[in-house]
Amino acid sequence: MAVRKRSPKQNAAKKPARKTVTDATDKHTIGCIDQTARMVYDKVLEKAYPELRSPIRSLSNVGYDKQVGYLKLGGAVKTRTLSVNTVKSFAQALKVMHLSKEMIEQDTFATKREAYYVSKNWDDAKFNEQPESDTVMDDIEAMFSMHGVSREQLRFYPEEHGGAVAGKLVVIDRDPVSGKEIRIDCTQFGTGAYTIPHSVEHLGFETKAKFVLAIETGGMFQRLQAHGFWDTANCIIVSMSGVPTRATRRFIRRLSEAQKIPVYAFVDCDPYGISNIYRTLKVGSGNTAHLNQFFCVPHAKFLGVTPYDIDDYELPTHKLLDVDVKRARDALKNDPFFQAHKPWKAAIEKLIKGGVRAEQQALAKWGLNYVIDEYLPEKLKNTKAFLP
Amino acid sequence: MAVRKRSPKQNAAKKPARKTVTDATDKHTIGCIDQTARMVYDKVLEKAYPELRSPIRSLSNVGYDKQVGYLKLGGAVKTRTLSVNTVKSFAQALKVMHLSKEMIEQDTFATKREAYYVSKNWDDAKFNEQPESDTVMDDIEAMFSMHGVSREQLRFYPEEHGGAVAGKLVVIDRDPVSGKEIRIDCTQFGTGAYTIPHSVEHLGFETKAKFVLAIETGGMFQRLQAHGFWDTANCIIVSMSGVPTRATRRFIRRLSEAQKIPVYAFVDCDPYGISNIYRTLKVGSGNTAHLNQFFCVPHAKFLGVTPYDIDDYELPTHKLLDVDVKRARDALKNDPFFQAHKPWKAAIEKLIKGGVRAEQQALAKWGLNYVIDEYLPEKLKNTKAFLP
Amino acid sequence: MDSQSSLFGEEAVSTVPGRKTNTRVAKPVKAAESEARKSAAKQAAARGAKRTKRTKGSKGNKGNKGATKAHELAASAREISVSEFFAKNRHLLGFDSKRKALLTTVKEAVDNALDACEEAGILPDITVRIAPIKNKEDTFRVTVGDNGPGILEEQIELVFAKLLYGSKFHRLRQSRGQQGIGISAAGMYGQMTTGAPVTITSRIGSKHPAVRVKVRIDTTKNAPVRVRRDELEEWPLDHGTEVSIDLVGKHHRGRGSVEEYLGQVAVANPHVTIAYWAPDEKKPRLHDRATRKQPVQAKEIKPHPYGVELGTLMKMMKSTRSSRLAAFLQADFSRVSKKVADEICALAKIDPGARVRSLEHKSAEAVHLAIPKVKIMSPPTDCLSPIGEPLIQAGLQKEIGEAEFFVSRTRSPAVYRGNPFQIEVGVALGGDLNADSPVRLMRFANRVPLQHQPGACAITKAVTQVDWKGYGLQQPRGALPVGPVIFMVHIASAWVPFTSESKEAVASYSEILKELKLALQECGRHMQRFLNKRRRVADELKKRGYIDKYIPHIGQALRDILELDDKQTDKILIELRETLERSRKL
Amino acid sequence: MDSQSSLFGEEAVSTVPGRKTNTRVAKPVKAAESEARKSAAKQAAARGAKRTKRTKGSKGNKGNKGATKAHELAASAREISVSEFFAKNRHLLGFDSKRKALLTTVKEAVDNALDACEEAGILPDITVRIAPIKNKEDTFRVTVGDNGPGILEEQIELVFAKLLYGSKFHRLRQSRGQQGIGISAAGMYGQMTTGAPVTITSRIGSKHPAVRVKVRIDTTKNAPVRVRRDELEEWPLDHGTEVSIDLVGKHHRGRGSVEEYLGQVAVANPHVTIAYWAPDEKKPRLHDRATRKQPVQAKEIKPHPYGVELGTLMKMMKSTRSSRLAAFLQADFSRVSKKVADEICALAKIDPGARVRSLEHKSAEAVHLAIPKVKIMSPPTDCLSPIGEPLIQAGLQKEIGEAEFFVSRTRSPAVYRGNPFQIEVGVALGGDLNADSPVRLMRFANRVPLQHQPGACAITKAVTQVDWKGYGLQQPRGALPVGPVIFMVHIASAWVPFTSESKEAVASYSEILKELKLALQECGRHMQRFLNKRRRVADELKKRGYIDKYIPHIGQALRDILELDDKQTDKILIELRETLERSRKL
Repeated sequence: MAVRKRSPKQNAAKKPARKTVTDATDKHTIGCIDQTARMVYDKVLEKAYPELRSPIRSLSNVGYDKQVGYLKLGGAVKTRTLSVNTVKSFAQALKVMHLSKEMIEQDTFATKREAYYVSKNWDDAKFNEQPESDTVMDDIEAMFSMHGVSREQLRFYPEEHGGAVAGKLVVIDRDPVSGKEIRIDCTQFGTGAYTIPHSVEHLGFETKAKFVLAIETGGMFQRLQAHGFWDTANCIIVSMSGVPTRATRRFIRRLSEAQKIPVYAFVDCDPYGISNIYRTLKVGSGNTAHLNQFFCVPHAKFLGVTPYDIDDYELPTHKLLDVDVKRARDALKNDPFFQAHKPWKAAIEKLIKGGVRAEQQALAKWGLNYVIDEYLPEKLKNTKAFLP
Repeated sequence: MAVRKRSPKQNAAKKPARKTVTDATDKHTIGCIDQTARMVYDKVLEKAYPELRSPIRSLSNVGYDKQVGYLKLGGAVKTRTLSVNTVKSFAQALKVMHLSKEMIEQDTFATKREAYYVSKNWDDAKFNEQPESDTVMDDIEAMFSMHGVSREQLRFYPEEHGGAVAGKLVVIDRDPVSGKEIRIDCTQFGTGAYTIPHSVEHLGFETKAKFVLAIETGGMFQRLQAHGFWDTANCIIVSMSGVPTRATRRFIRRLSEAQKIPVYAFVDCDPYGISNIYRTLKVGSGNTAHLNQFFCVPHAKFLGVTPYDIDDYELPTHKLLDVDVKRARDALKNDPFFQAHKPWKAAIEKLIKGGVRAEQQALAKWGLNYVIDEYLPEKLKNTKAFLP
Repeated sequence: MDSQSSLFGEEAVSTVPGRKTNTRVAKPVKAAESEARKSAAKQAAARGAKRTKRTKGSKGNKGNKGATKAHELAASAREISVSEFFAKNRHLLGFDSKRKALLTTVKEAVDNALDACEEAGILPDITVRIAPIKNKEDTFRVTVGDNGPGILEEQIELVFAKLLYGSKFHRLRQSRGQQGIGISAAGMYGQMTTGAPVTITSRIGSKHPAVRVKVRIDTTKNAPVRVRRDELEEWPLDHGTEVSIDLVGKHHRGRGSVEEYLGQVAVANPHVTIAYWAPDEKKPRLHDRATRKQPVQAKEIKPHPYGVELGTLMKMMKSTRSSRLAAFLQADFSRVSKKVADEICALAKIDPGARVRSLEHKSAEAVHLAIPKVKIMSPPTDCLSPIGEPLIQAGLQKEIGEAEFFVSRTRSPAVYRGNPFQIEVGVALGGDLNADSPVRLMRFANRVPLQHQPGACAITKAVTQVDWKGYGLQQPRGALPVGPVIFMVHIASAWVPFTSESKEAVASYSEILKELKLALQECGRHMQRFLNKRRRVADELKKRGYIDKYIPHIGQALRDILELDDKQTDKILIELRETLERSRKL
Repeated sequence: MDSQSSLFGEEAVSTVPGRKTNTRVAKPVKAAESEARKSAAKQAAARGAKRTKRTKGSKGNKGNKGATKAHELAASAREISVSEFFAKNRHLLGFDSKRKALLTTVKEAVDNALDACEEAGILPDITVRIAPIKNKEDTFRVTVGDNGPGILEEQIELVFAKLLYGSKFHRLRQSRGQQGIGISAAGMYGQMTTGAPVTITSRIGSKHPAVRVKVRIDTTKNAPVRVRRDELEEWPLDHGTEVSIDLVGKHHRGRGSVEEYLGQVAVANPHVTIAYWAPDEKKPRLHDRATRKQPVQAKEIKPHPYGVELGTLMKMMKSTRSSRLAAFLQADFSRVSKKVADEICALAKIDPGARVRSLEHKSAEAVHLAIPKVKIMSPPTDCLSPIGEPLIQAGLQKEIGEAEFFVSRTRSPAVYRGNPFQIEVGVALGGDLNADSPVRLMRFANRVPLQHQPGACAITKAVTQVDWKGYGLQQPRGALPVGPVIFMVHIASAWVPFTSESKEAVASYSEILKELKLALQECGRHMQRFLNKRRRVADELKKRGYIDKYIPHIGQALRDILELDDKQTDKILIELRETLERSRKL
């Protein structure tokens, strides 16, 4: 076993040198941080009580904005005034902002978990449990989202990387160390695939594909890829593996916006596939509404599996569980997105009435490649019929 | 909505043409299937009771084989004789074997879920729930594993794809449609990564890397990649995202064997990281012992985080929960792998005695890049000290 | 005196033998005793006297060297009558709430009526009538009539207005009533709450007039006071008794109600007919008898030697009419033959011919220690009157209707503390019962339904402790099993040990628990066999279908894998069917 | 007789008034009654007589028109002595298992000793000694001594060997013993299980000799039999009593043990000193008195009119020495002034001067209905002897040691069924108690600890039903609250309504439940105030710490972000502190 005698603290002392920030986005982010700190500083000198303001993140302050096409925070703002009761979280918020600034300057990043561990060196200001640091960081994200600054721009990266990608796409990245441009051809992965990085802000795209197909399950992605579906259909396929991660959503959003190509979702026909996976992909989630401006794909459309497909394709089904029905009713009753779209209301009502659900893979009943040979081509002939 | 009037059955009828099987492995697999079916056929004509034999898959028939270095099935075999009670599962087993043969001939594959759905067209022989089809398929896998045939060779692919890969490695694949060779350079992904395909049997490798580093968390993988660790350390990094999938394990196994390079595991210091993630990577799992010959990396070694690191690096810790302690004690008491290695016994006992666990990311306490600048280089100076 | 005269030295407290004491054996023991008794009796007799500060004469107080504190305190001590005691402690007898008071009153009257009929060998016809008394809140008149033998006029008031008077206490024989308290307590409760006396009408034969008596109980003396006496010219029955009590009570339906109680009485007593007029109902609810066969008359027996306690044995040795030890053992205990008696004596190392009344304490101890070592037959069955296996089934059938399966078991009698008892269990499965609810458990003691305190009862305990999973029922940990099943459990005993005087739950003596479990397990095994058989039949049917269903798929799979032609495939199908049909018959 | 002579016609069963009956009022009611009594007494006297088939003479059987079944059956009816009854039903008195028998014996003896000392105004010194008897399995000698007033020799055997004899039953005054059963029952149990008599030594004053008596109880007659009498030349105390009982029992420690019982006695009786020699222990365990102040002597009182039942009222009206109604009400009830009596009479519409003994049933009913409508003062406190708030705290302190908080509350007396009672509650918080376990609940009735059947007890019920979440404790649904708390609850009453004769749980009368809850809630409110205050103080301290702790971090963060110099940073720190201190004071 390696036995160390030196204390790690001796090493930790040597801080990487501060780099000069040249990127415009980064400059904007640093500007926002400085401005906030300056405001606090000035107020204190004025013997006034400084305040931090951020949008209220509770569901009551979230609505579906038809104009922009995603779930958006309303105007409600919470103001935290410095007082004896808030002094701890105030100090922590400023420390986190400083951490952000430092990471930009050193061109590095941290997961929320890492940031939590970084705080362990902050003496009394350290976070005791991660939920504490998450709350403070969410507040800061919300605060800066008012200035169009995303969480990734603050250098807080998600733990999970994005989904797998294959098809007619070249991703333009840079070597993280040398900064040299790198071109990644997503037709050249054989049976493998390209993994979307944790942060996609800096990526560029080249493509002539006609659409992006976002797929719920890894198994279905694999089938389409192994049989060269993206080649025959001239498209890009993305595996979401359940509810898409933020990196996946952002990747699809940037790709489709940059290249102006439509996005079709292909998920299970059940309340989870519809109201969690597809809804989150398209309009974001209510819990992180302050981030939805970055992480949603408002022009995505729903290819299938639809409640009508269950009858049309005589699919094998499973009974809806109580939790499924509850989820579906909840979508009808409380979800502003579904409420804004009549075809969805009808479809979900049919689903509840039918009492059964069907998976993508259920199409295998008609042959393993039925989905490639029949189902998808037939669907793609009439994209106007897709659910909104 | 697309309203179909044709029944999908009309389409399903047109079966893809049978291709000529040329691949030697595939020929071997088909040979095994035919032989089994022939044996059944002959017995029936002899008016005898045909039997299907497969190794018993229960934990009582699993042991750690020091020679081969993984958890291996013992000699106990279960014989299923055709009788009124077994006629259903007998029929289903033969149907599944036929499905396998068909998939090889048509060069396609199925996830277990898909295979379950395929059975929906088998009338009375269909599976009612997936656990039924899983059991039959596991038996068949175990049966054929005696002939060195893996699950993937039977064309049953896992649902999940493999982890992300980056670093000094070129993967040689073929275009799934044209069969043309494709070379994938894993240094050329920028901030992204290569996704290991569901089946890796056909891949080739070219590398001059000194080792493979298998990493528990996506966040840590991302950090090492973003800071070009694989470049400075001359290695290949693989993200396992928890317990590695079968594809990931098989990929690392084939890569390290083909290129004769060592594999180091870098996981959290807790009973889950040690006895689930690392143990599964190295010697496979007890539940799927019939597959371990394919899916384990017997020469992997444990870089860290070790129970000694907690003291040496003064890491922030969390208390071991009851479930953690139970898992650790269980490893000491029941796991033949840990029982066979004294250093592991000592390390796990220290962990239990210390009563705390530490995560990879806890190193961030000393600075976000402390892990790259200090921890890993120091560890790699003395690989002989790694836990077995 | 203060606390300095402490007792706490080792020296100061003991009764260690050998200490210096001026010992003088009291000569006139009997005399002193009878004197004391007389004075106590005198006190008791002085009814209505002022209770406070009554100073007793100093007779018997040797020396009288000046009055002490003790003299002063002694003045207020006096005897307490048992009816005063129970009047204050009426919750002990089941009169703790208005609801229970109504039920208990009906119960005691019906129990008495049934006992009387059975002792006289009469098939019982019972009427029960509960009528609200006008303009008085929560006040009812309960009237219970029977066609029993009637009661002699001079005994009527003792039976109905004196506690601890009856024919059942001193004998070992199964009956519903035991202590001679119940019906008088009901009358006393009625009197206390409404002030009204109890009315009894009884006729002992066609040649005798029916006599109607109204009585009160004088609780200070535990003695009846007759208020009125009538002779009735007309009475519809040749013999029988009817008692009528006014009381404060509350009527309800459902669990723990009079209705439920009478229904269960009918189940456990299939030879009884009951007509019940509920309050404000014009028509009676009828429970017709299911059999005209009378229960076997329970015989009175002598105590069994097992479980007799030393003190009780000594008392018996003093009061026996036998003069020799062996003879005493044979005469005063049941199941003691000459051989058994001699064995006991031999083990105790006492001459079987020793004069029993002059045996020392030590000898009694020796006999007491010897008894459990000798094998003695179980007590005779004839002191008990079990319902019997066929009638248990009949009773259950009445309750459950068309069940799929019945079993009943009457165990051989066993003994606890010298008291014989016998356990009977009936189980019915199926019918309309809910498969997801706990089983329904009906408890009976000497054919009387037990409606309260199931949790405190040995019967519930036994059902809970048996592992029903082994017999095919689900069972949550430490709870009743679950399933479409009724259990009927009956304990018959010459002396049922209730946990309280209100007779609601059977005490958990280990011997009783053991017998209960054995009976339940026997029934469980039968039920399990039935369930297994039912499952086997279902399995067999299923297997036949299996062959037809799955053989074609085996053929098809082999054809597809081995690319067989149609002829080969057909051949395989024929052979397969033959092979499997063969295996099925094995 | 068969069942065809059915009762089931509407005609056939009723006691409807106006039916034709040959009514003849029995003239010599008294005579008939006394005759019946005599014959019963005669039976009882014939001890040792053969019990079966004893045919009674037909005296009093009018007419004697041939013997009927009723005649035959009547022969076996006889009186039952109360000691026979309880000998058979000893589980009712707390002798259902060997463990409980040992505890109950100690308990009854200690209760008696304490009562005697208190009545005589003596500070009690009690000794308890449990010694195994050699060579006999599970057999012990229990010896309990006191320094009380002693017992007159002629009363010794009545007190210790006759059930239902005592001074406490007939008066309304708080005492530990109530019914005159306990200690005699313990002696009877000992005699039944070991055959040995009870030994009592007592001395009533220094001028009197100490007398040692050995007595048995004749259960057939419920009468004492003296076996031996000695006068002791030397006895260490001037006055006192010591009783010694041999019995079959089982000794254990922990919950429900003698040890625990005596410990709790010491808590509820801080004026008592107890020395306890456990089996095989050389040295006694000592509980020293915490106070030399004696409890207030409880006075005897008359019943309170609230809750008196009609029947009881009628009985009182018959036996009163007053002649006029209003005078009767004033003389025989407590808290009835002339004004109250007149009000009752007015409401009942009866002349206050009516001759009370000749009032009809209807008039008694009217009075009974009127009583609850008149406002009457609560009964006098002086029949009760509560422990008192300071001594409750002292007792708790003994148990819990250094607690953070004590509160105790003695409620004013209240009444249930005419019986005054008083609730006391003590609560202690903190100390060594476990914060995650249910609270510890000590229950007392008339200063006697209740160790068994907590689930059946009104005290437990009340603690469970109070919503403790409102007072700052956690509480699982329908269970005791959780926290580092001891509850001590005491009910003092002239007549504590126990759920069984073994005195283990208090019955849930609604009046008692209500008082219990009110007392608990009062203590709860005090506890809540304490907890709130403690929380406020802690908050304040925390806030002061906050400023010192976190201000430097704000300064540091601002310095790092804005790249301030040291002077700017210091300035910011000073301003920040000032601003925050200001906000804190607001």
